[in-house]
Amino acid sequence: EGKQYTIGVSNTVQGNGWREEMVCAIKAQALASGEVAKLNIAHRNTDAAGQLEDLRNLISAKVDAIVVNPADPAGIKAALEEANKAGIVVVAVDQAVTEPTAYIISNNQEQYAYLGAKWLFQQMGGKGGVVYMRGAAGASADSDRDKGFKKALAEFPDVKVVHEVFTGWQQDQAKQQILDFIATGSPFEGIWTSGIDNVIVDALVESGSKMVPVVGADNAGFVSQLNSVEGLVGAAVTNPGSIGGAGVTLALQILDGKKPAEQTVLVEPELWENATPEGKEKLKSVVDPSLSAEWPVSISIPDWTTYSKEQIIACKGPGE
Amino acid sequence: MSETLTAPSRAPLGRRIKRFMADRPLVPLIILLVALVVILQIMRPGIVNERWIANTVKFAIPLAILAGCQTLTMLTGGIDLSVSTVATMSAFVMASLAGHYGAPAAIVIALIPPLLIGLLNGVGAGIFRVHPLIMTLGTGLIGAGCLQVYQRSVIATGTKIPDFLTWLGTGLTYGFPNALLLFIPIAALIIFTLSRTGFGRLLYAVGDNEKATRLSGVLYGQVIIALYMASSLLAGVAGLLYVGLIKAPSSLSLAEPLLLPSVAAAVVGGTSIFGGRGGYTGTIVGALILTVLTTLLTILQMPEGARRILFGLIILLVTAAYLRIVEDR
Amino acid sequence: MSRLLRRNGWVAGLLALFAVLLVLTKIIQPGYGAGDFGSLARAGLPFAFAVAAQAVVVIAGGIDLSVASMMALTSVTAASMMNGASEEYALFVVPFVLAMGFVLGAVNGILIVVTRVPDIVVTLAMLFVLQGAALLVLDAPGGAAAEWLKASITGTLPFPFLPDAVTAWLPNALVLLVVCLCVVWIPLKRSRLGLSLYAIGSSELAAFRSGVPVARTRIIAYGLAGLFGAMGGLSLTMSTGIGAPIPGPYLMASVAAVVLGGVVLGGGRGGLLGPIIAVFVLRLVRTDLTLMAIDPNVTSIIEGAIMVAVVMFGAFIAIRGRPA
Amino acid sequence: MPALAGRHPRLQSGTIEDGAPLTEELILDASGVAKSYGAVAALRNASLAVRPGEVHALMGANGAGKSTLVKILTGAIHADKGDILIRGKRRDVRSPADARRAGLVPVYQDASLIPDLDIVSNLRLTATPVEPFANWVKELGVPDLDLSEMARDIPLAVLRVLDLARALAVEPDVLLLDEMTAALPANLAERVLDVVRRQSRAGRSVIFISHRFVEISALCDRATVLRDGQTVGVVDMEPGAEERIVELMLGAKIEKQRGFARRQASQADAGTRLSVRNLRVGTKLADVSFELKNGEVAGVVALEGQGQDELFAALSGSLRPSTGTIEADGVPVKFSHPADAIRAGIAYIPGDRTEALLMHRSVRENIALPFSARFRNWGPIGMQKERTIVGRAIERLQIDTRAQGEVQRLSGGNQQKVTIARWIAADARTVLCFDPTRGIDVGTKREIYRLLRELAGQGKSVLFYTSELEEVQLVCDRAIVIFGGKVVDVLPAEIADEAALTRAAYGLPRNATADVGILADLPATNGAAS
Ligand SMILES: Nc1ncnc2c1ncn2[C@@H]1O[C@H](COP(=O)(O)OP(=O)(O)OP(=O)(O)O)[C@@H](O)[C@H]1O
Ligand SMILES: Nc1ncnc2c1ncn2[C@@H]1O[C@H](COP(=O)(O)OP(=O)(O)OP(=O)(O)O)[C@@H](O)[C@H]1O
Ligand SMILES: [Mg+2]
Ligand SMILES: [Mg+2]
Repeated sequence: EGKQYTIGVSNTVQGNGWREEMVCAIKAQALASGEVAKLNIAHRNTDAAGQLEDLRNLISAKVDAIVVNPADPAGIKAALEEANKAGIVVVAVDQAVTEPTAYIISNNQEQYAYLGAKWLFQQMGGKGGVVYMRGAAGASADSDRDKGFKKALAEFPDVKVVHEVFTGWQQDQAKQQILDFIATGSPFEGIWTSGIDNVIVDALVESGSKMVPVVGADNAGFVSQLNSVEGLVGAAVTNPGSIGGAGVTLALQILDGKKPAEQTVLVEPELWENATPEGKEKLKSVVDPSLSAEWPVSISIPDWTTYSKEQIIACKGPGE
Repeated sequence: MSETLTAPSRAPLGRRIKRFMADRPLVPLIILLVALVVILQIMRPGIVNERWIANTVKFAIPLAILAGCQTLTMLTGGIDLSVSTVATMSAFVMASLAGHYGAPAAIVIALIPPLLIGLLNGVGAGIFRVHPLIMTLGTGLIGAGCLQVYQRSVIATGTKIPDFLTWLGTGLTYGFPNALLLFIPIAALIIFTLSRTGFGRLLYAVGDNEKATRLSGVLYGQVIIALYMASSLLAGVAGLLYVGLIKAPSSLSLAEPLLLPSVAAAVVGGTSIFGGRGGYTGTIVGALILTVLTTLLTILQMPEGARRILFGLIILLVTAAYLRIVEDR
Repeated sequence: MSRLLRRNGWVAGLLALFAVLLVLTKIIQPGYGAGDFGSLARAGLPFAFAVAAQAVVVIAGGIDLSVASMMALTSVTAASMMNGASEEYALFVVPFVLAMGFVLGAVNGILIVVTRVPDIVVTLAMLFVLQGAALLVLDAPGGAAAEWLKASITGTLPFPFLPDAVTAWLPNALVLLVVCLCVVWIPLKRSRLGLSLYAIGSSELAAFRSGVPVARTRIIAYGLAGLFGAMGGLSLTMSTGIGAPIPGPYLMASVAAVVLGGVVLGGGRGGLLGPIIAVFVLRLVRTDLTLMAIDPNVTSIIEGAIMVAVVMFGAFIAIRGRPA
Repeated sequence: MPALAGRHPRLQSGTIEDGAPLTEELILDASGVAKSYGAVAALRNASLAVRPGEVHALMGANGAGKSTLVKILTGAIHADKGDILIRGKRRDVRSPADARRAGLVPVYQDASLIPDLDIVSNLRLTATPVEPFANWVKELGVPDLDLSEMARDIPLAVLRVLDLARALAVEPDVLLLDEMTAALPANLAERVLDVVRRQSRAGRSVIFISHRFVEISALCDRATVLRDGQTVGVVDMEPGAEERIVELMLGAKIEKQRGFARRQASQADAGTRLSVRNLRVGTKLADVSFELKNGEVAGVVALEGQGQDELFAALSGSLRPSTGTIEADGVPVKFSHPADAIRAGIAYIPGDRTEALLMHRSVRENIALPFSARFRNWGPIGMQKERTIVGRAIERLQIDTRAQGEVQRLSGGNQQKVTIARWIAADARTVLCFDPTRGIDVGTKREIYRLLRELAGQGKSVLFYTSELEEVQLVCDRAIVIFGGKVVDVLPAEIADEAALTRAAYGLPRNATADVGILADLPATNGAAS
């Protein structure tokens, strides 16, 4: 029996499937590890200043480690510094932070966009118009993804962005936007989405428009569409919410004195497409109708998470 | 009552037109709506076709229903900021139960939490006299929290949207959105209630002068409780329709983006935020105006910031122009 | 004396509530000390300014839905101006941003007066306009803040005549807040302009008939809200060291705290002190919930319930207090 | 006909009526003033010429445009047309503050203090010197005013006095009083008249609006009469001038006021409608018992603040009595909400019409309001039936429905009629009328008197509080006099003349022979005494 730690968690987006999965992964991993006595979770919709407050409250609560999904890489530096001074291990998940003492285990957002966009442009035959449906204007994850997208775009000079909108990562907004665009009758050969994907496929089907390749994330709804929707060619790029569980594992390793060689660990995305037979096989194997449509299907990360599917779905932490 | 205001025959034409519009506030609103559509058509020739109109109507309907909640509550000088939470709630509860209990039972059960929140709003605003803005903001928070907790407990069961709701939300019949089957009766009911029923009269009366209604024997609490329960029920129905349209059953922020637009639609449609004045027909046109405006801005290729600035300015412009025309002072 | 208590009873009650919560915090977390209190003050800073902005406008009979956007815009403006600039340059940035807040706020007021569109609609439109402007200034979080600005809200200053044990509980963030608010509010409240604010909120017609320049007073009220909003924006930049173009949760929070603080929606009644205390009560509640490691999903239920319960309680006393 | 004279009233007043030279300096001279609200013309062609040191009455039926003219003269609203000369110079008065600088200070028909500021702050806001203000307040008969009291906590009558004191404190050249005395009890009204008289003696001018002829004839030097927004004549106040004013006001001769046929003695035992025993409400109403019979109009007479407000509030279900019983038709009733009283057939018509009306709604909705109050009537409304019932009530009260779309556009008198029409339409068995003729022109007053008698004739009962003592004999069967929260006397109408009522109202014992004189004479004696 190892030591029993208290781990603090700070998250600033609530009610979104991806973030909910992340929190559940944190709970499940904390439980599965057997090393965590108590989780102290600050989980709400707020900005960097609000996250500073939450982090300081966690410092006041004297936790041993903090797993944080930063609202902004630089904006929470002050509190992370304070945490470090108080001897608290900080692990940032999902996004990097500028505080040098913090450890980072993150999905590579730039790579996420690059991978999907590149595949999409290849599917389009290297030319034609692409609809670029971004996330929330002003969010740092969005601007990271934009870098990746632009990088891929630069490699395909004949691909043009015919329509660029911010969905705000809102399903309804995205659906109305794409339907509006379809109604204009402008030609387009592919759609790249920042993870608001299933409503886009719905819109294509409902409006009776011609099917074009669609790139989205590995959300359960979209993955099942890739398996079932007639004529849909598309790819899901993994962006596992279970990164939260990996963050807990990393934090525990550090607390136990096993510091990683690098301060930053990047989890590289995978791309699952349904254009090739192998891809189809892969997609069949990951589809999971028992998950809610907005949850990413990649509910675990090999080497980093040890919980079972039942545990993450139950979403119970230690002591619950 | 316009029949008594017989315009003098020699008034100049401009003035006559103005007076005509002042008596029929809907006319300038519709003109504004048409103007927006024309601008859209000029900017993207061909966009205004049957399919686009059907889409616009589809998206305007849930907004119009939620804006109906705002209209009703604003008439009494209140506001209902819990509608988006309530709509999301009914959608999520329905989707989580539909698999087990079947669609009809799920829909009925899904409307219970909205009614409870409405009751709470009504008791707070009507009996304890808490300002509705605060009351509904608070219950909205409470509702959102409960929804989160509930979601945790049903996360494993999965969600399902009954085909009927999808049909209603997204389907077309002879080019007309099926949602109109639900919306036309609702709109007719609201309009009738406001103009021809005792309850409707009371809403205007309470918003105009609460003390006077008290002296006339009106039980304020009773009216307000009924009102907020009706508002919540409408929001719940809007949520069911909306989840059929968007098909994102597990979203916990489904209708959140509709909150501010619902207030805006009611106000653009001529309902006074201070109570006593307004009506639902204006609100419907207001919802259409906002929906068209969103399209207009989506189509415009400009930086997101500029787009938002334009959105704000247009809302202001539309409301100001409308007031100018309608106010015959 | 009894009138004094009657008029300020709500504020006194809030203060008592705050004290009780502080004691409670100490019980939950015996280690809770001056440093943690400093964190509380810093956390409360942007909220306090947002609430001050909202309170001024509500007292004058309006409402300002653009507070949060105003904070975002001023914050990104300050952060982008200071990005890569010298420390001294910030001396120019601060007054510039404050003036910008005042002017943009006054624009709110001017639009309300000129277009005669209801305040709630004008400020709703401005919510989008200012937010859009913020995105044009910075399309993603970024920028920087001068070190001295960041330092000015951390730690404590030694006060003459006061023992360290006391100054430790007077964090700079709190001192800054008090100074900023007092510099604007106290002279204002004593002036005819201050009375005019209350007057137009209480009864616009009566104010007009009493010779109050209603339009000008309203414009100034919104200008002041803009000024406080700019202070809020600066405080965001000061605490995060960056500017973020997406508005934080300050709009709803400001309305809630204004009402909790005893300012009557509709205008004419209340002050700044109550809402500011309400801000700290709400912040402390959050601290306590975090310290107790309450299920995060339950916290929003609790926050909502507290808001509703406190206001209902206030209403309940008001009903009971009515003669006969 | 005087209507023609309206075009050049100044000429007429200057040359024909009093023969004064045209060149005489006028402090205020307005001519050709017009103002329309949409289709409603509030003023068509109004003029008003005021000399220094005169008390000038502005007369006119309800809706004639008096208040509108006052608001225009003081910059509260802007005229569509017209010239305003102040001390011979053209001046564009842009706001009340502007008018103040020009020496014109109004007291409007409704209270103008800021409800959420205390008195001191209200004074500071208007830069009114506190010392003279306090003196005037004392002078006007409010001895112990607490200056730190919030305006909203102060009763209406006192607020009116404070409004006046505030105006007086800046020593205006022209004081404009719009129905200043309407909401005042007689004792306070007297003081006001007294003060006005002293203003004119000091060489300042006063424009005085009132529907009470006693006051006009006792106080004013000249009167300008408005009808339908036009000035139709200027009259010097000399004996018999009242007749001429009324004639100008109404455009036709009306018969002299006299008492209305009262209940026959044989109906006296028609049965008790309401019986109030040992009623005690709050601190003001100590112990009141009386009975109200079917088919009776009972007048309530009291000085300001003797508990009459509380009595009416308790009977209408707005306030809960601390002790005592109320019986309706012999059955004990307890009211916790006006709805309970209404169910027992008791309707309350407040004196302040802004408390009773839905200002932005139509006349029709206002009148029909009580119908919808009960839960079972929340459903569809029978529009046809409603139209007939409402139409009948409008006709019966002869409400001017030109601006019926929004009640706020009606004149004060017509608004008052709407508050009464509501309960006629609702067919209330008992009506509690609190000063219903406050600020109402003579013609309308007579209609209301007739109406109340008619109601009684139908077997309904009316409790009628009035601040104008002469009304008691015009309308009531009995007068119930309250003093210090107790019923001190009940007088049958025959002996309830103003003298007797005044004595009783001050709690003096009944003395049939004492001659107190008519009200109008009192100020003179007062002035002599002080
Ligand atoms: N804001 C308004 N909108 C429309 N009509 C108005 C408005 N104000 C006044 N009026 C109309 O102007 C006319 C004159 O009104 P005003 O209040 O001046 O009458 P008044 O002589 O003071 O009557 P009263 O003795 O009843 O107070 C009335 O017919 C009234 O309906
Ligand atoms: N409510 C009323 N009804 C009838 N007459 C009244 C009323 N109030 C006052 N009066 C008359 O006004 C006159 C003046 O009243 P007031 O109380 O001022 O008398 P006073 O003792 O002479 O006081 P003062 O000398 O200070 O003026 C009284 O003689 C009375 O007849
Ligand atoms: Mg008048
Ligand atoms: Mg005397």
